[in-house]
Amino acid sequence: MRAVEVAGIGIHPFGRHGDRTVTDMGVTAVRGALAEAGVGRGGFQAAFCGTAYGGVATGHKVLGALGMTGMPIVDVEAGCASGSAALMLASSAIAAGQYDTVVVLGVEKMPKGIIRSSFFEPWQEEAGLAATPAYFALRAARLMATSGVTKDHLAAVVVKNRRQGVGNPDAMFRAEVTAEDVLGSRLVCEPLHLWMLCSPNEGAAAVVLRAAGSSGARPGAGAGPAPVRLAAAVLRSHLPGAVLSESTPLAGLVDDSVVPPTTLAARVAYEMAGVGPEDLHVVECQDTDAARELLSYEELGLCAPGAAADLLDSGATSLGGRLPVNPSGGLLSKGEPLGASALGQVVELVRQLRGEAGPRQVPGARVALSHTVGRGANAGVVVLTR
Amino acid sequence: MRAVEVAGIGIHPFGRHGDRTVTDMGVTAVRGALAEAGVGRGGFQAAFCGTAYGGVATGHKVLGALGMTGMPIVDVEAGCASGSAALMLASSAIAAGQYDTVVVLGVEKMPKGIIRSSFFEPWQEEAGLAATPAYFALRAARLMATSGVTKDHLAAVVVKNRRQGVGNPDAMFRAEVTAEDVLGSRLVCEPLHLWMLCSPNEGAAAVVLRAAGSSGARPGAGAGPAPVRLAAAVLRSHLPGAVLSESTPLAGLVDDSVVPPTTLAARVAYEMAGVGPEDLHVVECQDTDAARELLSYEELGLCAPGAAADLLDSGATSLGGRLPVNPSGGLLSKGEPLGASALGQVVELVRQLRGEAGPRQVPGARVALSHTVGRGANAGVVVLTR
Amino acid sequence: MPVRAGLFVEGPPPALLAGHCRGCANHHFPRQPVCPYCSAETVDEVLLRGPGRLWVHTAVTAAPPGYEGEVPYGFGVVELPEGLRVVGRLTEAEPARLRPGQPMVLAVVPLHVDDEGREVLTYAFAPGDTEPRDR
Amino acid sequence: MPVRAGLFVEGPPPALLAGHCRGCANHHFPRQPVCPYCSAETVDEVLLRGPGRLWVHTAVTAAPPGYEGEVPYGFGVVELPEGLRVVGRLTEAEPARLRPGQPMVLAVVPLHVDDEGREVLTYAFAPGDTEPRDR
Ligand SMILES: [Zn+2]
Ligand SMILES: [Zn+2]
Repeated sequence: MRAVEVAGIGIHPFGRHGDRTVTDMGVTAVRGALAEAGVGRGGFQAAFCGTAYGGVATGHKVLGALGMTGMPIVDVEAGCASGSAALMLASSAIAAGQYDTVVVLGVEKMPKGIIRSSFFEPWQEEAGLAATPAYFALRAARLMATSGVTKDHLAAVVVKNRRQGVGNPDAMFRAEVTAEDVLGSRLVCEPLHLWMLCSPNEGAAAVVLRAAGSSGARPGAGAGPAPVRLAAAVLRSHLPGAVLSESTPLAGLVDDSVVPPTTLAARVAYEMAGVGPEDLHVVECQDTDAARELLSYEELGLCAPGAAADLLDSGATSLGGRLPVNPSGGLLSKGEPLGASALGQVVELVRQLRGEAGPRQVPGARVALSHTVGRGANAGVVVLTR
Repeated sequence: MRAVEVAGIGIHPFGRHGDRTVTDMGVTAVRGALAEAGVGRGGFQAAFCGTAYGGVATGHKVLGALGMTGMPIVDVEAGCASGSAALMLASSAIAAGQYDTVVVLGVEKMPKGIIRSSFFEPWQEEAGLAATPAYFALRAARLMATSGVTKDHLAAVVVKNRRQGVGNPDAMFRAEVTAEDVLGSRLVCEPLHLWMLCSPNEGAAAVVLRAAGSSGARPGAGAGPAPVRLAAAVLRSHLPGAVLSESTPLAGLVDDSVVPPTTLAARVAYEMAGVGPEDLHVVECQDTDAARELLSYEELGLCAPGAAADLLDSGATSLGGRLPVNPSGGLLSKGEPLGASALGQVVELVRQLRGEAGPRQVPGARVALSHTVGRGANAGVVVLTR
Repeated sequence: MPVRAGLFVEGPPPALLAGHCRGCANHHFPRQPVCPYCSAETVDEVLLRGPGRLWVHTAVTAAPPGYEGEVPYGFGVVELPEGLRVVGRLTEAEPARLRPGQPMVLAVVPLHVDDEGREVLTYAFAPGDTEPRDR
Repeated sequence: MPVRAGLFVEGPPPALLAGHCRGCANHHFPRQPVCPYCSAETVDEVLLRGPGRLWVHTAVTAAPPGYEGEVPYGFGVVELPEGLRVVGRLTEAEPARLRPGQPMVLAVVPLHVDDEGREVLTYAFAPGDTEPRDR
């Protein structure tokens, strides 16, 4: 298998962008990534686009607006992990020799508030069971019941990520908040208050992947930034039986041993990349809500089961700590445009590995992990190295 | 690269199925394919699901209902070619050694009448430009203006396919029609009458793909039917400039030399499979409307440019002719459940290659081609051999 | 009328319509033709009447998409003696009045009145004083 | 008001707002920041006034999704002298009264009246007697 590298990254800021269409935002992100990679028209052989609500032919519209079509364009949906799924498909195909250079993009334009998901059947909506934040709240409550996590820890995750997001010009929220602010915001579903939940919003991100050593650069293009290696991009679905799984079943078994999809994906990603959680220097993980970040610490093996609160309390996962998590500010600062969020994480981590992350730079970062998980269930784990 | 074979096929009849959900139909198709392949739980390493309107996590719901999750499940959208896109991804991954056995499914449950497509922007709907059959009609009118195709030929395609569909128990319409019936049906958009257009409907189809020679069969399972080789599965998007392209632009160039996506895909598929159009024994092609089948003859190289009417008139493309096209009855008989239609073609062609097609069997069929094309634009061409 | 056919029987006493797999002996809900845990096709329909124990709970304070009933309402997971954890509405909307582990009984509650004047019903769990039987 | 801003100017005389690429010299419509044919970013806005020639045509007999105006209406593609084929409504709804190659002029036509009482307009092509200029 050939090694795969990230030759270029591009992003359209996450936020609220009025009349800018999904296509407009995707064009911005793809142009940025192509420019960095020195790749032009005819310089890539396939494109993969992650989107959950973009509609028919989302990737085609973006590439069509750029006059860059004719190759296979595949639009994939994997909920919050849509971008990871696109990345998995693209990197596998390059590793296998199917393509040399591939464009991967993620785009989304989501309405405000709780999203009406096509995931639920009409009767579930009618019965009040399509209450997405309530499922998050139940996971948070279980985490609190089975570990030392308290509501103060949930607030502390928000304070940490919002502080880190101040340094990210592509984030939607760039003001620090206090624990009092967080705990004083409206109660959505006990124990989750409004500011503990990320905002669905709008944005796009893109990367150009390339077989290491292949020359996809346009003649005359500059050398560009040092390439980052994509060491693993893994997607996994859920195993049956866990009632609070992101697959959102109506019932499950009295069985706490079901391995979550994040752990399934992480194990394979660590093996592919030849690293373990102890080798990581920086992580971007799914913080749809504050408890989800803490749960991710456990599921990714960043700490022992039940030790997420201790890891947070130690300061290790804050900027300046041993293993900063969500230096970009996370989804709590950036908001979550579903199809774009995973690639937004990858954009952040590539900047970190290149040493281009400015005020939020993790010094000497050489091994980075991106994690998304959501409806499906789908979990995506990506390992980047330099 | 490893050879890929179809180890099992399954289908849920195409039609109107009331309360049966997308999941119900997908389960029927997948169970059928798994049973034929002798593959059970844990016997496949990935799943690809094609759907255009199934919503979030369509493939996960089907496999979740079967208790078969945990592996990567990727939901892809490529309009009428969604199933071809899923097949391309699955077969490429097997050929590259990433997986040994993969489930590929396509499912759809579409409302009656003209589909409200998320493809169009609201202003296009408001201006009456989201008139899908009108675009088909313009293509038909151009074909008539540039070749010997007449309205009688359009009717003859319908008569042929409806006659062939009589023998297909999975088709929605199973009664013969006359040219007078077709020309007497309501005029939708000149020159297309209602019966010249396929009906969007509901259904599912699935295949199990396997690396040739690998043993994915469950211990104790019977030998099953003789495997069919998947010699090529290619997806291509459109090149810019053709105003009547399936990418449905608002404008194009005065340039009739733009190669259509079907031809782009077919060229690569023929090369991969090591065959040419003259080697084919049976074809299933996109007959969204009667003119689309004739256009496909040209774009796939089944005849010279401008010679589609002659090919039809010769009887070559009817059952009993030299190269029967749409022995299943085509979409004109089966209806078109977008995500399922390409895999429905593959199910038909595998039956043909196995000699299991009953009254619609093409004697001695050894090389078969499946073709879908639609919004995106996406064109899928699949070559099967035994 | 039930919000969905095949989900529960109204009773009294009410019961959930669940599946029991002869292959792996697990229960699932709602009842399906294939076991969602082991893929066996040998599934029997069984009635689960509870009582169970509260496993985890919260409350929904704002109407989610497509919901026309009252807010707030309780929301949680109850463990039934058959080894099943079931997601459902709770009749108690104040989380502080519930504690994990407490007995919960099955109830059928109104959601809203539909366009044809019919009361639409769903299953829910209510605090009870009957201890669940041991598994 | 126009059905979409940036699509056409009402005139008189009306005109389509198109893009002209300095890179490949092709025109495109609607105007975009990047050339959809060659990816160049050197696109100028130009006004295309026609007349053109009918390339292919039909008529829409039933209202498509989201359309609230009258049916039937003509629908077709007109070739403009700038080398562009443009999809649009035709003012003539009877296909037999039109023939490919005939001169067509640009028009602005009403679609419907919106919720605020404003007449919503779009571009369309009408049979004309002015021969298009040669390319
Ligand atoms: Zn079982
Ligand atoms: Zn150009």
